[in-house]
Amino acid sequence: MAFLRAIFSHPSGRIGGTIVLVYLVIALLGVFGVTPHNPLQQFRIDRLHGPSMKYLMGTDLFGRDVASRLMTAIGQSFLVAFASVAIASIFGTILGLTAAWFGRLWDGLVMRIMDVLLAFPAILLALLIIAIAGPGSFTSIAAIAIVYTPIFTRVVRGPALSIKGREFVDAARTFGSSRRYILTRHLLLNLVAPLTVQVTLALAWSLLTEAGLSFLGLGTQPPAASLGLMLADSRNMMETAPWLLIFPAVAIMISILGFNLLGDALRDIFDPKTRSRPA
Amino acid sequence: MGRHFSTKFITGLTLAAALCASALSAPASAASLKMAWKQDATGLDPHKQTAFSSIRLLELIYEPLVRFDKDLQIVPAVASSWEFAPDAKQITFKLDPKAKFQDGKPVTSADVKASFERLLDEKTAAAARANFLSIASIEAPDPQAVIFKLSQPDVPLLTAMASINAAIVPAAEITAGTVGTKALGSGPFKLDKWEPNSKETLSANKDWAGGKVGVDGIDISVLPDETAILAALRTKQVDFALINDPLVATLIPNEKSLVLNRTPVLAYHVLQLNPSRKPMDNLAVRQAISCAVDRQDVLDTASVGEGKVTGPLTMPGYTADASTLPCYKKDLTKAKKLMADAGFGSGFSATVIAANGEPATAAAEAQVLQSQLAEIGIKLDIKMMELNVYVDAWLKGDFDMAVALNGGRADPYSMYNRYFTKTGNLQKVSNYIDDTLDSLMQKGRVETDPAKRKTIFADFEKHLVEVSPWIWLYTSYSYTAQQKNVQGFQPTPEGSLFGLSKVSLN
Amino acid sequence: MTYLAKRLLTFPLVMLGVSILVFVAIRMVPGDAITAMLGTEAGLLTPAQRQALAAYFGIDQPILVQYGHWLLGVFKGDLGISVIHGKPVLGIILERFPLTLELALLSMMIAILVGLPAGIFAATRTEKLSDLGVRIIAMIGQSTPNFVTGLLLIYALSAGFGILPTMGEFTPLTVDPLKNLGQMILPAITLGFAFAASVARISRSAMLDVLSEDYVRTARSRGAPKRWVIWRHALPNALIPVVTISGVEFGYLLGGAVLVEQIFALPGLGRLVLEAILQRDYALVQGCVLFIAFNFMVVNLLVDLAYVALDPRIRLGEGS
Amino acid sequence: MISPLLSVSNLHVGFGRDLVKTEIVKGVSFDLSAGETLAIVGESGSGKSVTALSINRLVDFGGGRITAGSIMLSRADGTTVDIATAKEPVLEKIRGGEIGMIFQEPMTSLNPVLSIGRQIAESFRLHRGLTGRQAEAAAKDALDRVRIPDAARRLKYTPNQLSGGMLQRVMIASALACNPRLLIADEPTTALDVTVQAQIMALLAELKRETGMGMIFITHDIGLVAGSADKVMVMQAGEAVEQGPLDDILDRPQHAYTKHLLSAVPHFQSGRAARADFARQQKQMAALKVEGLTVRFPVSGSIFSRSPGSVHAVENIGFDLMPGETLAIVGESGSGKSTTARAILGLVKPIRGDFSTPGTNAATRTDPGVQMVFQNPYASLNPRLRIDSILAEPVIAAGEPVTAKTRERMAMLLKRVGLPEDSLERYPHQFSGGQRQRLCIARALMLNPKILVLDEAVSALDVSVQARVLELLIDLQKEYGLAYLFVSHDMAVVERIAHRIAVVYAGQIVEIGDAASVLSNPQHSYTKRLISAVPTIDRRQQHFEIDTRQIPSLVRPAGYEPPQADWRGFGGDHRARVEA
Repeated sequence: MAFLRAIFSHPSGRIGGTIVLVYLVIALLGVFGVTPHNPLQQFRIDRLHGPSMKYLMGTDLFGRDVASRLMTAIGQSFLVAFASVAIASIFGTILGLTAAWFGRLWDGLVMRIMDVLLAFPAILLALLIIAIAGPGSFTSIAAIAIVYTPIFTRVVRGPALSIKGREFVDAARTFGSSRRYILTRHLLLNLVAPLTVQVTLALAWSLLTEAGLSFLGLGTQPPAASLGLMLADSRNMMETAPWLLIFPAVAIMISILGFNLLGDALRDIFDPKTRSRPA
Repeated sequence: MGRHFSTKFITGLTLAAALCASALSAPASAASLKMAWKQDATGLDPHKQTAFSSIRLLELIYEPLVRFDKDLQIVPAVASSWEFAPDAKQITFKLDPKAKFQDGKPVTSADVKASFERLLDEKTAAAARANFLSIASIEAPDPQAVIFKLSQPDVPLLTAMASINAAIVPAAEITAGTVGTKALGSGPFKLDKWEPNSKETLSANKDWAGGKVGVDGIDISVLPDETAILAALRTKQVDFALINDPLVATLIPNEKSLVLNRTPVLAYHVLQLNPSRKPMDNLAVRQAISCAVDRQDVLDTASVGEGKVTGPLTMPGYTADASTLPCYKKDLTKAKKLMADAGFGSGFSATVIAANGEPATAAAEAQVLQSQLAEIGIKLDIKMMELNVYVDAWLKGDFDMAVALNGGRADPYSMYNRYFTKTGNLQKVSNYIDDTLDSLMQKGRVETDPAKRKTIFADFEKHLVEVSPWIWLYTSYSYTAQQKNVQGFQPTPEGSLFGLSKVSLN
Repeated sequence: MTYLAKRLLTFPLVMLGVSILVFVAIRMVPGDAITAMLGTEAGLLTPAQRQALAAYFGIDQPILVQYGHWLLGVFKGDLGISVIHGKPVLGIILERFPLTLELALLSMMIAILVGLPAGIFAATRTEKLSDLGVRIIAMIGQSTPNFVTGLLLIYALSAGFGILPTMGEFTPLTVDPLKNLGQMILPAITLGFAFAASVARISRSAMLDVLSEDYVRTARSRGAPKRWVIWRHALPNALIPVVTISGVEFGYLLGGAVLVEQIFALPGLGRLVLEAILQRDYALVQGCVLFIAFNFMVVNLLVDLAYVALDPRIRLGEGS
Repeated sequence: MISPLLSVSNLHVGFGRDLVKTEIVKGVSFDLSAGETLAIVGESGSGKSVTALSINRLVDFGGGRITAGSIMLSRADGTTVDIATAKEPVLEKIRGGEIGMIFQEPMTSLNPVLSIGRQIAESFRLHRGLTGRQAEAAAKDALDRVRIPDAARRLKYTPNQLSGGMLQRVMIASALACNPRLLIADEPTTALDVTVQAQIMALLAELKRETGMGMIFITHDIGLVAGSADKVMVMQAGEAVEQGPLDDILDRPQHAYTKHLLSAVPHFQSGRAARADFARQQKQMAALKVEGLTVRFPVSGSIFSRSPGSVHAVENIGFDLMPGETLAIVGESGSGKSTTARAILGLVKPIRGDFSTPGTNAATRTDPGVQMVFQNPYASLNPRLRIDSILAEPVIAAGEPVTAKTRERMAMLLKRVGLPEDSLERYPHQFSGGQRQRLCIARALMLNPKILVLDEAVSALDVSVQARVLELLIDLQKEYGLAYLFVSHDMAVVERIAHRIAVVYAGQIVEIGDAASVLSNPQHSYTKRLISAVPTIDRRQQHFEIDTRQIPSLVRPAGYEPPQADWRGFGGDHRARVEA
């Protein structure tokens, strides 16, 4: 509660938090199919209908309701983003934590593998994985997860190393605390802050990557809606039906903006420099 | 060792990068026609390529013995004249003595013989082989004369020969095995450079037997989507462009400086079912699908109404009134009953493949069909593929259903014998044949009386629609767009760009 | 061990890892190696031809031997033959690379010329309206996928001003610089926007951090005026993270801006990779990926060199 | 003297949005004449640094505002200016030109990416308009002036290449470059070792004599200024509670706070204040016996060369510790005193040496009978755990269940160390530094240990807090019969708590013995130097020798073994290493 209050008393946290909350509601509605119209239903007489009271954001080439499709698209994109970030953060945390704790060979091995993965631009690595496994939502999740695992590994390893050198860890060792106790209670618990920030920012990137992949036709497959796909489909109709471009474009922008703002706010909230501390 | 190699490698790399950056291709000459298309050719072997995009390019480089004009009349190409023997079992061609390959060597009867022998060789896996199976032997009595001896009368043979899939290639290239890698034809343009998915540079063939080419050459850019092509046309970066997407084509007339050429074509949009797979092996299921599809709706949605609902026969003189064909009026009750009779009252799932951008409407057609078939409980999964990947799957018959745009011919026999005869080389693609179809095709092939042929093929069409291995949807238009200063382009129902040989820039 | 020596040592190590990853990845493609090498053409092969090809490509040998051969080829600059293009992969890559390089350089130029001054400007007037403006624009820039920026830019220009992006046959810089720049300007702005946004954000926050450092206070205690403090004390320190971000971003751009090249119809490296992947031209995919990773690593190494030049703490090996 | 050099009257400084609510300096007034040194003494939060920063208006850049009062500075040209209201261009001339300033942390106060030569030359560029060669030559002269040997070469060094003491000299050189009439020194020696501190103090005194400038010296250590100040101002909570001539303040303090600072806070008294409440009995079993403890860290080589050897951090250290006794291990940074403590707790692995405690557990290699309290109270408590979890950790680690009895013990110990009862449900950040250190002590006592290792346990605390924690430690020792191994660099603190002292230098014990004896009668030359460097109230207007000796490198080639040491006794158990 205090945490939420902190977010909402931070200027960009307030905006970012609100955006993310609104999108989460939309995404949930989209996933469970609570939309003004059936997003797949083709209202043939109303093809390429501009925004109106009946179709808030107009209809597409097939006469499908853009607003409804946008809702399911947000649901779909969020599903991919959350799933991939969940996987990446879990694997990255485990790898980073163990690399920092055990050091030596294991650290070297893990970090070199991460270096290798980081030697590819994110979208390229994702494309390569999709080339191997074939396009689809699950591949997108796996690809994005693999792309962002090294980032989490690094984000965890750095602070984990510094916490490892902190005196409370030394103290724990002098008591003879078990490795599991130290890793979970001392290291992991103190990594919650950087991880929360990173998860938020990774969600933004992941939305961005997912949109890019589906824009290229390699993410979510039609007729399921996804933000990138909707944009790709709008290209040929940019002039005749600009609403097909504008609504999904703005939807992507604002969603990523929301996560970025929230991430910034969290970083400020967690940053010891901005937190008052008796010294 | 590694160090040595790597230094060398790195030096090489930097050097090459530097050279590349400084010595890029020379500027194109001013009188070249700048052209753009979306889908690039997938290969250069005229006997093997079936994709429209390849054929469009190869038609400019190679020539068959004869070709169609804009009214689908057969006119001379490499051959200046031809003659059927009275029993229709022999055909003699006189070659144009001016005809030369682009390396300056004349086109001789030996080249023709070698080309057709290559076509007929099973190992070549030529696309149009089935059309030439009646050729018993080929004789070349003198360099300018070729005689084809046929095992049986074969009237459509001549139309089949008008295809670029029966192009004449140099005998020497066949021996050297370089047909697919080096494009050396006798056509109006010479391929100077091909960077797949990026550009082609063609120069006018000065020695072309067909006359003087109106432009110095053609620079073709491959632009990744048609909006980009439209933008290029508007900003006059491009003189001439091939448009596939009717949505984009309909925007062209809005531009004062642009001209849209719209020609009805023989090619047909079709939903191919694969009757070798369950449950499409069930006639009732196929018929149910046929009845459930609203063809006009597909046309209206996917192609913004640009086209005409069609049966299997799309060529002038053979076309029937589509509304008389069975199930051409959407009939859900009947479709549902058929499904129930076949034991699929609750529907089934299947995958439909479609190529990205070929045709431009493929994805849209698939989605409309998906929604239409959902009404009788068929759940379609759409799998979009890149063209060459799609063609691969298509050739292997590796699909439940496929959205396709198949080419048409001026003659029904040469159009369908590869799919719907027992010996058809694309039997694997159609996966359907029955005795009625085969016998009707054979009858039509030997029949020389046009009226009788028309009846035979009308029966063929009716039966084909009845057994519904495929669901024919509609024919559309071929579009080219050009700047006002481009003159003399003559489109053909085949969608050929051969007319570019007569184009000039003002 | 000094920082640079460490980096130089890990470079070949990571490259080796990259090559193994690429090699193994291509072999994980469904279907056999011939299909992987030839793509769709493989469908038309007879068994005898397959056998001959397997021997030709050496894929009848153990995987380690194959890898060895391939690696040896890579060292000699032989990245294999593209099936779609029918040409050596390296040649194709080098044809496409100048465009990608130019685009990356242009975007970086925009980013540095716009982003850096904006970031510094904002840092020196925190909590003022101008700072807020820079931050909002930068935030939007960082939150907009570049293909969305590109699409909106095209739409806004054509719908609002009747200006159309120059697409069509790509004109290299060496042929017609003006025309080339005309074609590159919109994609460069598209990429530069997000790039400038991140440069602005990082330079602002780095500048703020540095301005609160003790040594800035020291400089002020000597009577150094604001501009002097900013240019001579704060900037050299604040540049360090800016160089990192710019380097990483530039490295990514050298891998080709797949989406932007697609939208603006530019035949660059990104589109080449995309097409190679879509058309299953695996030799080309393999070559491109290796080339891009190599570039990225080289850029990273250059960033490290820049570090060393900028920061004596690293130069003198304090980091260990 | 017509007017003083500096005259501050009724200075008020506030921070942030609400300048009144957050007022840090509340009406401070003082005068300073040329050639005079004013010491401003206070603990953290007293407003002494903010006062200093207000004098050259650097406080503006930290978010502060002078809300009232005036700061009159008489300038070199005879005019007088009110700095409190002066405009920025005027201030830029004054800063560096007429008021120089040096800061607490020399490591962070110099720009890490610029050479020290450039940073010193900056003053000349700004105020004298010198450029290029001239500026460089001037910078070299300035370095010479602060007695940095080999100045020409060192001009090109960057700060990370120099030690803290050297950097503080560089800071001084740069602050005094343009011969300011006033030098503000804000805790200039707090971050330095005591011998280095002595050198810096000596240097400042000498330079002051040479130039006749006025100096404002900010410190928390009243002992330090006894040696150099003419006047003292004591600050508490933003107010100057007392000011006057040095001797008046030291000998006749009026204000309670000044008295408290002078009496309660540890001041070094050359062994006179040493404890005398413990005497060793014959045949008593030692609580801890350490023999031949040696710790070395390998130095990693580069790829091109082999490892050059190892750092001999601790070399053959041995001592014993009786129950109820405090042994202080004193030494400067890098002497190996902390490493010794960490080795005993198993945090670093000795390559050699025995230490036996009555109950070492072979399985975990830890002994619940030995517990440690660390230096930094902010880092030694996990900020994400509640106090009850923190206190329970040693119990859990020892494999015992956490029961109601455990909680009872927690509550008892918290009460015993003087913390409120509701502390168990709170988090570390809700406590002050002194309270946290009490928490650490309580945690260390959870398992009822025999020995507490206190590694600089009070060093990070404010002086008056220090005194109270020391009192607590002494009480606890008496109550539980604890043996303390007290590691510290601070001789004043050590004097208050130690029964015996071991002086560590370059990884070795150079002198060990009874606290009073070692402090009053040091034998080893290092011990002598160390003790003479410790500031004390007794030594007024002391003259420090300038001494540029450096601690020798501890890196030795592989396989190197130091020679056996000879010892000499000085009565009792006071022994010192024989010097070559």
